[in-house]
Amino acid sequence: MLSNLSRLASNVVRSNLRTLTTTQKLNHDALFVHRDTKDDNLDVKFEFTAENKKRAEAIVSIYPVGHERAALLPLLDLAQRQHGWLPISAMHHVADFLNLPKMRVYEVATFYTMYIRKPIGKYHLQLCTTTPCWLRNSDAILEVIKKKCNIEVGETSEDGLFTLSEVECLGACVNAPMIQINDDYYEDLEAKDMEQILDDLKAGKKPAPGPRNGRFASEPINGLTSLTTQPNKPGYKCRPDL
Amino acid sequence: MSSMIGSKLCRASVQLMRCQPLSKSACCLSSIKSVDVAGPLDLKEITGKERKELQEYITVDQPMDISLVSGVPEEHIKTRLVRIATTPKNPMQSGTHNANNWFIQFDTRERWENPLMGWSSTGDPLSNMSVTFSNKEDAIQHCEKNGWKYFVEEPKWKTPKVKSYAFNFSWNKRTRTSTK
Amino acid sequence: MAKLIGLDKLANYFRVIKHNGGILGSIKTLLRTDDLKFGTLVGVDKLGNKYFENNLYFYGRNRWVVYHEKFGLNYDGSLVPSEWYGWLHYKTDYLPHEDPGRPKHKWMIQDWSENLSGSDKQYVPYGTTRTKVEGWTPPK
Amino acid sequence: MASQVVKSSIVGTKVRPLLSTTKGDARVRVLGLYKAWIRQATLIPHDYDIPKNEEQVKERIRSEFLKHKHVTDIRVIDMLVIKGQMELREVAALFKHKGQIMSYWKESIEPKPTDFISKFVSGSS
Amino acid sequence: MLRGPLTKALPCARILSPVKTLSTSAINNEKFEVFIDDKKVMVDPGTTVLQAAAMVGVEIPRFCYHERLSVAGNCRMCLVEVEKSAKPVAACAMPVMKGWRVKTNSEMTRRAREGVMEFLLVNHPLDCPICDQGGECDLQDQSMAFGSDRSRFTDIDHSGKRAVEDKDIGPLVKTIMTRCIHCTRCIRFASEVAGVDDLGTTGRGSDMQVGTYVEKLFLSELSGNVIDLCPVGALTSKPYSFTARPWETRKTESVDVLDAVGSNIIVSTRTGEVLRILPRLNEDINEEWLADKGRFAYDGLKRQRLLTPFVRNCQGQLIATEWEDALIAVAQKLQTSEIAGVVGSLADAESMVALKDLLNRLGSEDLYTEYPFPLEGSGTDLRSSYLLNNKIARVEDADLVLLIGTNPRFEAPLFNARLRKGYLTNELDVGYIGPKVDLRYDYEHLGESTDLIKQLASGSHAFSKKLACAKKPLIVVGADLLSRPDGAAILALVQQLAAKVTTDANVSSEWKVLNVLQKAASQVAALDLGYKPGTASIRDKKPKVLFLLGSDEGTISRGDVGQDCFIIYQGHHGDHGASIADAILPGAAYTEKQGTYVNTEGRAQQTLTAVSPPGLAREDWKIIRALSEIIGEKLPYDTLLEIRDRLGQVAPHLIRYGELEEANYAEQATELAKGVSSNLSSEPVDVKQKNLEDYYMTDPVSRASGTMAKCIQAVHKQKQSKYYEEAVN
Repeated sequence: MLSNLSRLASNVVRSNLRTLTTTQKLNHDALFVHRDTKDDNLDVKFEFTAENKKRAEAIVSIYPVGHERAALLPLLDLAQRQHGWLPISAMHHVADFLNLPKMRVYEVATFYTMYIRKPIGKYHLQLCTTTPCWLRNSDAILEVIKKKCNIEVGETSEDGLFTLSEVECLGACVNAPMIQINDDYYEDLEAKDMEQILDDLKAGKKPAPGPRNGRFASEPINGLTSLTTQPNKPGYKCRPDL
Repeated sequence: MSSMIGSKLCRASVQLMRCQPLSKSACCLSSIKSVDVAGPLDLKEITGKERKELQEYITVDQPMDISLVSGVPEEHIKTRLVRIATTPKNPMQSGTHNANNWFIQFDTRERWENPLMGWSSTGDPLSNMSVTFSNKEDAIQHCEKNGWKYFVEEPKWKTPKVKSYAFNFSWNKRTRTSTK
Repeated sequence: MAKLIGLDKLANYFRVIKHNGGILGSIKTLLRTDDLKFGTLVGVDKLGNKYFENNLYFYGRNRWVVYHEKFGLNYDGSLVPSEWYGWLHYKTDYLPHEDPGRPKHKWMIQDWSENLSGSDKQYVPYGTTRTKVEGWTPPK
Repeated sequence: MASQVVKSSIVGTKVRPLLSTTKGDARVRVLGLYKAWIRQATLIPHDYDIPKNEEQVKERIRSEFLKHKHVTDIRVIDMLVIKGQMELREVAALFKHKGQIMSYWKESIEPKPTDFISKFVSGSS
Repeated sequence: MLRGPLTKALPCARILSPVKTLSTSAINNEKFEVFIDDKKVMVDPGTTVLQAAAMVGVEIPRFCYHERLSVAGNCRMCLVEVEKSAKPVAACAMPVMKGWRVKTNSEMTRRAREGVMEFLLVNHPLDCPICDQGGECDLQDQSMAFGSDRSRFTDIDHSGKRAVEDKDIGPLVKTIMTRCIHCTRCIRFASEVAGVDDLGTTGRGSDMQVGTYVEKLFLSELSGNVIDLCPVGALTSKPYSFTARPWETRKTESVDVLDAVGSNIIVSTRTGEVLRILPRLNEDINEEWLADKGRFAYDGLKRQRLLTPFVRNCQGQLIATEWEDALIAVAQKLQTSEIAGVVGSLADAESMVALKDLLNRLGSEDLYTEYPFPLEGSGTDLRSSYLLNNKIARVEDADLVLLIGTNPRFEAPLFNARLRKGYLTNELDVGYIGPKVDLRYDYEHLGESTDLIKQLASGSHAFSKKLACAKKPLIVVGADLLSRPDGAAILALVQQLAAKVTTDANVSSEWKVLNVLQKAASQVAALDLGYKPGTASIRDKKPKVLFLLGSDEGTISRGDVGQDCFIIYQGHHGDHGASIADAILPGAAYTEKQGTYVNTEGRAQQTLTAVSPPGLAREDWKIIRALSEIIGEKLPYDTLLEIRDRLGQVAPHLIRYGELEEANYAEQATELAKGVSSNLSSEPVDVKQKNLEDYYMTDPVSRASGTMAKCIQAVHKQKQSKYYEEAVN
């Protein structure tokens, strides 16, 4: 009752006050200048492991001589996979590896959102909330994750396992709702599926990717609805002399 | 000089010619009215033939020099050096609308500063004169007519080289190693 | 009658001479002030200047100051202290001691200060320009 | 560098006359103006109350005319005659002040330095 | 693995195969016609729409396009309609095709421009009143000309205008990044012309910003040019910030004398004060660029100036005097023939010829320049041995350059920019003899030994082959190298080498292989006028009077001439020369006089008077002229024109301003050089300016400049930074 009253009062006040026209502060999820932090500074040493080095060299060798800089994207990805995310020292390492000016590497690394330039959990939960998934109740999945991992969107769980991002369409609308966890798609989710997946991941198991409702891919769940008959033989409805 | 200005001046000066020295009268203002009209060139006296002559051309066989009648002090005719040049493009802007006009500019004379307010002063009446010309020859002619010494600075322009967006992506040239 | 034949002018003449301390004194006053007047001494200020009034003279000349002798010929208008200024310039008809409008509080009263014009301490308007070119001073 | 005296290259052009079509014509005009000035000279010291006598005024008028004796261009002569006539009219009508008349003698104007050293020391170029 | 042929990556193959890349233009070089606004224009194949329009005087608006940078095509302001094309085309990037009809003022074009303008202004702050670019802002002008007359921008509640934090990129360039419209001109300049890949765009979409990403200063000897390039007020000049509006200033066209390139400049002045210096377009010298020293050292013109004459009194103290006293005091001492004159790096030709005439009349022939040059062989008699014979502009046509003992990046930054331009666009290769320095482009480092020149001259070095097969080879020798004691031997060797290369490579006679890069603006004019290079002989002669005309490099000291020598210093700054002088005559700096300077390629140019000399300072040649009159040896010139006539008598090319006087006696010089007997020393080839901090202070003006001091501090600060990196080389 009292709270209602106060809400009413504040509404009255608000509607009678001319709002100050201030420009709203825009907060982006990413910062496009580098700031030295505890985790991300030049003292963080990064170098390709021997194995990755071999990979990197193989990647570079794909590209024509004199055009090695084309390997920048795969190498940054390789570095990100090795380190989990992309610290500035990894960018520098890639720049030195390809003999590129460092600025050219920064440009690429900041341009693509899949290069993650701040620490991230082991599993990156990228939940699609674009229209088809949202219509298929992706909000429920979101709630599950929030509750289970005790995180909000953009946050990392305390155990460092999960980072939750809301993403736009990942192109699996036929299997909505879906989530991408690191490289794998988990599709046709229901709340309990999500719980299951999270439990498995916490336990260190790797749940099988793919649709969760028994489908193999994007076929209709109750059997084919079209193309149910055998295709016609060649010559169907053709002139007999052909 | 165009014929219009010429004839106007003619008319004006004819009237002036009528003004004769005053007689003993001390009251000058009233005497203006009673000026003796007999002058060397009275309008009425111009016969049709003279009138016609004034409409025609005469040939001036010496260099044209208007420095005596232009009103510029002698000091600023004999001692000044004029630079004839083209306006440079403003390096801060890419537009060239104001560039490439020929102009005359006088040598810089001393300027000084007002010690109280800091306003700058100059004793040079020609320092703020800016005259532009469509070509060099006009500017030179203007200076010669006014009796100013001058020198000409030719502009240093060249046609731009062929450039192409494709250079950014050329296969084996160094233009590729650019930001693009 | 006396007025009619101008005797009062003569009487005033003698009054003036008397007022200025005889013939010698009159010459001296004439030398200092280019003027000879007589009137009532209405007051003396803290610098020793004497203030006179004589309404016989027309308005504008009926109040005057005779500067103290110590100033000699070197007197100027700034020697009139602020309390006498008003009476002398007809801002008020009250003499300083009877003027109710005189400032009462100490902070309102500014002490007399000398006019420094013409001396080396005179006010000179300062330039607001900055020096644009800094000169080199030879090392010692 | 154009260090020599500038000679105009615009020579022998056909132009419109101002007042005179021949040199003789122009000469008549100049003499007419001169006469008019000399006649006016008797009045100038009196009209303007200047500390100059008639002879000095005449001398000044004479030197003003002689200053331009080298001019041969008919149109320039005509223009100078026109200007002289205007001046005369202004003088005669008392449109001028005493100071303007006296400025013909330039007595109060400090002459500018002419030799190199004094120009150098005074800082004028 | 190797998809492309290996030969493409090899540098040698690159040189040999330019035909392939130019094939499109090589096949049909015929001009064809296009129509711009129905005006016919004949163009070369490959000409862009924008260039074709410029030929008929139609100016297409642009932000990102710049003549001297690569085509980016990202601002879209230059969209124009082409007949029969459904969409407008970007004029800056699109080559015209035969018969095209371009409409630069059609409805579609105007709407396209208006749309682009509106989008640009959505995120551009309305701070023109406090913006330093105001009045010379491309965005301001073009929004007036092509923009809409009203704004539809109302979104102040939701996303608002973009705001970007400012960057600290050094003491010269001030950044207000919110104003940035992402034309990327600065990025392209840094990467292409300056060769510093420090600027770039980070982020994308409406979050994109231009910057360095990490905390780093944009330090380059050409950094000031990004201020000019920036079409908005995002990059402005820090020293000039909030001082003046462009319409208030008086602009004087002049020439920069702080290096020997002779860049053309515009001096902006107001109330007798130089407010800023901008480059002036000269295709033959500096294009549109200006090095930072020439651009920002102007505050040095206002500090440490000599404002009055000084004469040393009997207590040994310098006392400020009037001109009369100073001239008389100096004239009394000058009644002797044992006088020597030394001219410094900023002296103009007028004062040099006046000094020469004066000393000659007094019976002395001892006139020297500060920088030595070998006198053996042809010495300074033949101009070809001390000039950059091949012209600065033609450097970009070269295909192989051998730099010996010079660091053009700091000795002549704009010459180096030309080299880099050739390196980028003309596949120029560079060989280098000297200490390893960062030239901002790749070069083949041959070593530091002087022996290398010998090896090259004899053809025994591997690089000789390259030199021999080059079509347009150049050899550039630093003047510093030739000032060594064995300079004559080096010059002789280099002349031999150049002669050999000329014959081996079968170079046309117009192409001059041998080039000398001077450092001082006055040097060429001094040598042309017959001054002797170097001050060494003064030490032997011990003259009674020493006349220093602006010599401040400290090549001569009080100890060299003895205590009883009377030293006269004439110049504009209280620097080394003034500190040892017995009498000081204040002269004018290069912005304060109309003087003649000859640049390293032998091109005479003149500075114009922008401001009056401060205090009692006078133009230099006038001081000497006045002195001559007091002495009684009156020099026969009173005006500038008269002294220029005298200059013309001594060396006629000195008054042919803007023209290049070629030197054609290289062969004879080579012949004479064969008689040089001195030997090479084993001392390695060295350059004086190795790092960026050595660049900023090299002459009395820049040494007095606070801005230049800040630059040096910034370089030191940058070196402390973790993100500092040494050259890419």
